[in-house]
Amino acid sequence: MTSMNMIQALNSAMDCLLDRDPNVVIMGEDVGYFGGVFRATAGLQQKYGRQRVFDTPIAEGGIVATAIGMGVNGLRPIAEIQFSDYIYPAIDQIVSEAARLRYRSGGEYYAPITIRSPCGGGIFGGQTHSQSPEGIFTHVSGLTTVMPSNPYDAKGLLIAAVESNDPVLFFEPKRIYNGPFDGDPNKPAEDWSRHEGGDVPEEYYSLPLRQAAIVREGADLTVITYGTMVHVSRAAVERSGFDAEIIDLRTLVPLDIETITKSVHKTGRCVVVHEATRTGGFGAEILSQIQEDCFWDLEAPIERVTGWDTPYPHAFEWEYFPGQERVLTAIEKVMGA
Amino acid sequence: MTSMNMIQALNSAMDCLLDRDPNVVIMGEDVGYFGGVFRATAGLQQKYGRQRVFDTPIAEGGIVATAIGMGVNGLRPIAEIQFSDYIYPAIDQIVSEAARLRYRSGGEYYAPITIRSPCGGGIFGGQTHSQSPEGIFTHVSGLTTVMPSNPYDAKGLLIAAVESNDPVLFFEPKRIYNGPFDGDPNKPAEDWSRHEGGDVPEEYYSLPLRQAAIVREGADLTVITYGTMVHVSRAAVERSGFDAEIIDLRTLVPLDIETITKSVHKTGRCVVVHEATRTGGFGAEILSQIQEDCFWDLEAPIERVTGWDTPYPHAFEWEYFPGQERVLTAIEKVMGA
Amino acid sequence: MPRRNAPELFIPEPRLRPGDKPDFSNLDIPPVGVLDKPDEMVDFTEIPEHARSMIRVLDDDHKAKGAWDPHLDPETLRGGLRNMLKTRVYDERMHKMQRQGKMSFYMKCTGEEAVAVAQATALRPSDMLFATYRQQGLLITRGHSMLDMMCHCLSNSRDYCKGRQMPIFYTWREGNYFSISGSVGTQFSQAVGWAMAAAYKGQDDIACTWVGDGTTAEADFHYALTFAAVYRAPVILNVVNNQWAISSFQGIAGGISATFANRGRGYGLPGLRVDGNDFLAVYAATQWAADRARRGGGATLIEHYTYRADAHSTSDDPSKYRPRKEWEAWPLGDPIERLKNHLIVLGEWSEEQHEQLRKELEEEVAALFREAESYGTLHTGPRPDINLMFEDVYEEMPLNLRRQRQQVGV
Amino acid sequence: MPRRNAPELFIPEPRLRPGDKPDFSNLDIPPVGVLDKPDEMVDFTEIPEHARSMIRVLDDDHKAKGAWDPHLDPETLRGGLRNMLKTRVYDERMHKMQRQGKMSFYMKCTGEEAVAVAQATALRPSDMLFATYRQQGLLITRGHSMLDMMCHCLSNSRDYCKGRQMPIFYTWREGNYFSISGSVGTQFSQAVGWAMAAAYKGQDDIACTWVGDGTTAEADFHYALTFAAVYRAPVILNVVNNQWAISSFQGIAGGISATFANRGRGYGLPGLRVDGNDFLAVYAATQWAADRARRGGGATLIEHYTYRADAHSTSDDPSKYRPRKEWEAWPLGDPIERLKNHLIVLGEWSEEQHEQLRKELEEEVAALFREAESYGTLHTGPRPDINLMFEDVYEEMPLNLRRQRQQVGV
Ligand SMILES: Cc1ncc(C[n+]2csc(CCOP(=O)(O)OP(=O)(O)O)c2C)c(N)n1
Ligand SMILES: Cc1ncc(C[n+]2csc(CCOP(=O)(O)OP(=O)(O)O)c2C)c(N)n1
Ligand SMILES: [Mg+2]
Ligand SMILES: [Mg+2]
Repeated sequence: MTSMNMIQALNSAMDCLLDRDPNVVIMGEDVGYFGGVFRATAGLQQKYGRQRVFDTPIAEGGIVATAIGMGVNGLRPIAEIQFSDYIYPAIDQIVSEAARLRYRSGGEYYAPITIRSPCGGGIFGGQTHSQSPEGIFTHVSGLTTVMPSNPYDAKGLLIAAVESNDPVLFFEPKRIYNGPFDGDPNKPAEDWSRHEGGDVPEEYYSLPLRQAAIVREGADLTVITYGTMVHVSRAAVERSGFDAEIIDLRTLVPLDIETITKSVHKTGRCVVVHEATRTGGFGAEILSQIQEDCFWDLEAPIERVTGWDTPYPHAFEWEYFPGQERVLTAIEKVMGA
Repeated sequence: MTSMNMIQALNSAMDCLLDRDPNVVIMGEDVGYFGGVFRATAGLQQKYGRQRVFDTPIAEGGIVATAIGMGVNGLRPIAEIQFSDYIYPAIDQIVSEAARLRYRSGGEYYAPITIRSPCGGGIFGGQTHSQSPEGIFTHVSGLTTVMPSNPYDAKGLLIAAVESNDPVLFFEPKRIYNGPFDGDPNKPAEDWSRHEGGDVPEEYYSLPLRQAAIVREGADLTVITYGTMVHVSRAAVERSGFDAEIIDLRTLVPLDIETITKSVHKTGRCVVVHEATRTGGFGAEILSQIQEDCFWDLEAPIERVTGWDTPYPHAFEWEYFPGQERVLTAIEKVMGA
Repeated sequence: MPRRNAPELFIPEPRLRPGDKPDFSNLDIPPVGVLDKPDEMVDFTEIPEHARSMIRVLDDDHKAKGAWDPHLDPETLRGGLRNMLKTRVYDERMHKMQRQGKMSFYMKCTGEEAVAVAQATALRPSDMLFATYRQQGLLITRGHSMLDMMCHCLSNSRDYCKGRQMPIFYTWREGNYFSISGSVGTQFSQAVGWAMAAAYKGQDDIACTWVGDGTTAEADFHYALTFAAVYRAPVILNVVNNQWAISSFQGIAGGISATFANRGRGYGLPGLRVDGNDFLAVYAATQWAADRARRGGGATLIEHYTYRADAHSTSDDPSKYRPRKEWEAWPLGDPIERLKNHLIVLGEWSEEQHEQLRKELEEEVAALFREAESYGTLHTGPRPDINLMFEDVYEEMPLNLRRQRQQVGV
Repeated sequence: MPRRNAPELFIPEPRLRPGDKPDFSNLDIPPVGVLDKPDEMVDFTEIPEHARSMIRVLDDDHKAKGAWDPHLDPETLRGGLRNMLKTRVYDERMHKMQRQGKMSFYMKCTGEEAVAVAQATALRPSDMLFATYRQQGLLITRGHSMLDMMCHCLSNSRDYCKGRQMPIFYTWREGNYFSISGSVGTQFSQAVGWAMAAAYKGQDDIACTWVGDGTTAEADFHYALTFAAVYRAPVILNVVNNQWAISSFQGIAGGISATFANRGRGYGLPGLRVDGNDFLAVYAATQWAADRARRGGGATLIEHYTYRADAHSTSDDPSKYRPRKEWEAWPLGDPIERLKNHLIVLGEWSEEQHEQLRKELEEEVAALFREAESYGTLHTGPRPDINLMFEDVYEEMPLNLRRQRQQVGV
């Protein structure tokens, strides 16, 4: 067991994958010699050669398209989209092609590709380096959408994603690359070494997709979240004094609704938290499924805590970000009811 | 008052717009000389000239991009995307550009463009001529998303959309171009002449965006829907024998939540119906907002009736389509509770 | 070429519209044999004329001429003729059956048969094909089961697309033929990825892909050319310039500013412009590009100059936007007639044999269609199992789909 | 050009990496004056060399030579020099202030000042500019308030982007300068739409737009060239080839397969390849393309051959991927030095005047920065009104945003 930050864990996952399977290749803008703008692929080209870890033209659509073609020819490409804000040019290839290929070809062809992309705010990246676009992809059947909240999960889930024969969108909350973040930008930065999720084996392992994790057991209410907001929610729960069960979805779609309903059945109260824009975000789907499956268990309206319905504003980053206060308010509202 | 089908009403709307405002231009694949694959622009190039109604290259992203540029130079382009299944190549220009331009430029620039696109199934178009992708756009702040359910609304709303200074996505349920459709493909096709929504003035008028319509008043439950499903819901309501209030959203985002909550406050029971894929569809947002605003009014779980979480399958069109039976089952479930 | 002098938005317009008399006298068709055949590894800068002029082999007197004559043996030529004719007969039957309501939709490739058939003949069976809906000749030439093709189009109980796809969106993994997409252009860039993987793996196979003239405007065309140039991918990139994209003539895709073959040159790829109705020219250009790719020379862009003889699809009515019978005036003729006449001139074929072949094929195809129908049509007879609606969305069906399947009661 | 003979995936790689000695001896820089200056309305087919070779005016002896010499008067030259120097001084100050934490991010254009400054000088003020983040020289040349530029970068209470944008994403409607996007390339195709509208309206103004070498791979580049060619839009399409896209050298964008100027020719647009560090050459090429566009000749693609002298942005460290001090070896030199020396040779400028000017500009810029700071910086002092977070999402604020604004308590 070593202590790794999330970048190191992702790098280690890719290292294991490249080592085990000659069909794994890594491609993306600046991922080759340089090792990626967030250094996730640092050293991998040097170790495995130019043919296995290479730079691509700045054409997100072309990256995904060629990755699909490679996948059809037996490779397992890991494509990096430099920021998830730049995934839009690739949506046609993701939605019309990767997601639908197995279905439309009667199972003859499929796209075993993994798209890694840093998402979320908290680094003063403004509206084009801060987005959380997962809610666009969770509406598309055929896609698996993953977002880890710590290095250990990141490594295990990335390995599972690459080994999956379905296309996987793997969103990485960049704010927690270097350490957990509880939503308070004024506190000194923590690193992963003191967090259990920072203990990451050097060797190969994988974690199942489609399985949520209960990161804190509790009886009073259920907080459902993923990514950076797992840590923010934890901190808010501590402050609240309530005994909340916190569920880290890890895989958003296909959703592990059973873990959720089991918890809500027990608690009867629920807060859903994500950083993405509110309207039409994945929180609405979570809320809806709970409402449908657990209506009679509910003792209060489910609350959503989310980013506002605006682009991510540079100077108002911390007013936009759904921090502890907002989660806390929601918890109190749900408990007060 | 003339009787018009929806294509004629849309054509009439564009005719009025071209006539009143020299800044209105129409562009898209096959919209010029030919008048569009659904004939929505038939005769308009002949009447207003090639410069005002013209064919474009097959490049949805280029169509929207150049429309934005034209909008910045004072025009009001109406861009047709031939099928909404082909809107994905344009998503970057819609989401990163049109939707964000006013915000990012501090209000200096904006994109007064309207994107018309036929959507929905029911014509054996298979997975690439049947999609209802509105749920992707309703997650994007800055966009207005409209879907009319009859010719009268279509004309009035299209005129309002084009006159809006915000970018508008105008989805047209192609199954009801020629007549209302109650979800039963085996009944002889109706035309619009016997439907009140088929009475369309020849002259200019507009209907307000952001306003839902109550298409049937009722006290037992609220059915919230839009597009083709308004007619299917109506038929199901008739069959159910319950006194349902049916709300036709017309504009999805910004949502007229007040009309909805007022109704649910009264009825306490609610069914949300759309044709799009279930997971992460706009129904989840509607359900969530009702749950948030009307929790204490609810006497039963809100039911969603939607397309399945699969691509739109060609031969199983009518098993996929959320027809009367499925709406009826949901109504009965909600009322039986 | 001085253009307009007053600022006014230029909108390209075809010379002729319905009511006008078909007339192609303005077309500049270079004579046969003007272009040399360079070594496959030539630098693209050295062959600008090959993208501007036209590679042609079959002359007006039906003889093969010039450096690009591939010198095919009569057996191969007759095979090509047979496959083109079979493709046309198949199209005719399917079109007719669509009109009778047996299927929802159909698309013919009439007049363009040489492109797919000659290319499939020139390539190896292990080369991977990423086609559009207008290269059914590839499947027929590679020997795909026509019964399977029909059953797919009928969306019946034997449809290998399991009822999920509209007609004509074939797939055939065993035949190294990629699943056709309903979104135009997407396969073009995917093919480049496939080819990159082939190079990565040290495979000797290449990829071959097609788009229409209209579809060159899509992003995937640009991605394909960019990635192919950067990584020197072993792929043949074909533009089938049949002059029309539904109702838009090729000028709306930029075809009057420069040839489509020329697009490749912009990226540093050789462009070959070929008489697309000349079986021998298409064969030769394909062979050249395939050899180049296999020798490590990277991609070639081939423009096939042809004409869409019939409607875009069964949903289209071309009399609304172009002169009737324009095809009859098309100066490059009918690819089937041209190869037939060549074989006759060679003494290797006759009108009688041709008629006989046509009859045979018609009977064969009609019989197959009857058999196909026995497995159901879109609206009658056996259907695909409804469970299939929920399968293959993922490799393993998730809970939401299992629940939804239950609701359908299966 | 025979390439590889064994199938192996080719991955382009720059010749030199960190640790290597800078060396551009392999670069083929054509001498000054080799290219003629054709009439603006020439057909693109007649000027292939202009896309392959290089338009250059300033020679090693600092004299202007050849057909492309725009014969500018000394006043204009001194104005250009001043604007280039001001741009550099501005960049230096802002970069330093970013390092001190006054703003979150900054991007310099060091070494590329001639592109924006010469082009803004050659264009009319009413021509519309769709720039990238690396053409701040346009704003400076057009006389945009530098205080405004600074306040924007500081995201302070006077930021006209209202705190919503990262630094350097300027907008200036009054100056006919379009809001810069954080997504690369999107403006390129929008500019073509603007130009189409200009033609539609009979405006005499043209659009001018820029992308970097790396960004040519994006779809918008292709859309722009396609639409510009089809509709003959009055637009100048510039590719600033500064050799690098963050850490990727131009070969990853296809720059070693063919020049970027050549891309235009594929679509039927003239391509001009210009020494981007030569103020006079950039001016002349721009003037030529602008005249062509205004006369109805449509779009021109100009490739500016230059070198990104500094890091990509304040988040980047180029010593990780290219030799240190490579810029010092760049054979086309520093655009400011070159124009300065030209003016000195003309007897219109001196080293002393230059030093004096630099000092003045430094003081002016430093003073402005102090003033800008008084309106706040990202982390200290006055901030934009928080209500602005919810405004301008729509023209009229919808209910959901009004409710959310209330939750923020404003
Ligand atoms: C992304 C996308 N946009 C639009 C369409 C609708 N469409 C289908 S075929 C076609 C015309 C294609 O023309 P061309 O590329 O010339 O091919 P051809 O039909 O002539 O073979 C269009 C616009 C589509 N299928 N996909
Ligand atoms: C759509 C999109 N993809 C990726 C990025 C990240 N990115 C920002 S600048 C840049 C490099 C651009 O290089 P180039 O076009 O050569 O311009 P230069 O920076 O050299 O001026 C990249 C990849 C982005 N901003 N937008
Ligand atoms: Mg065509
Ligand atoms: Mg660059």
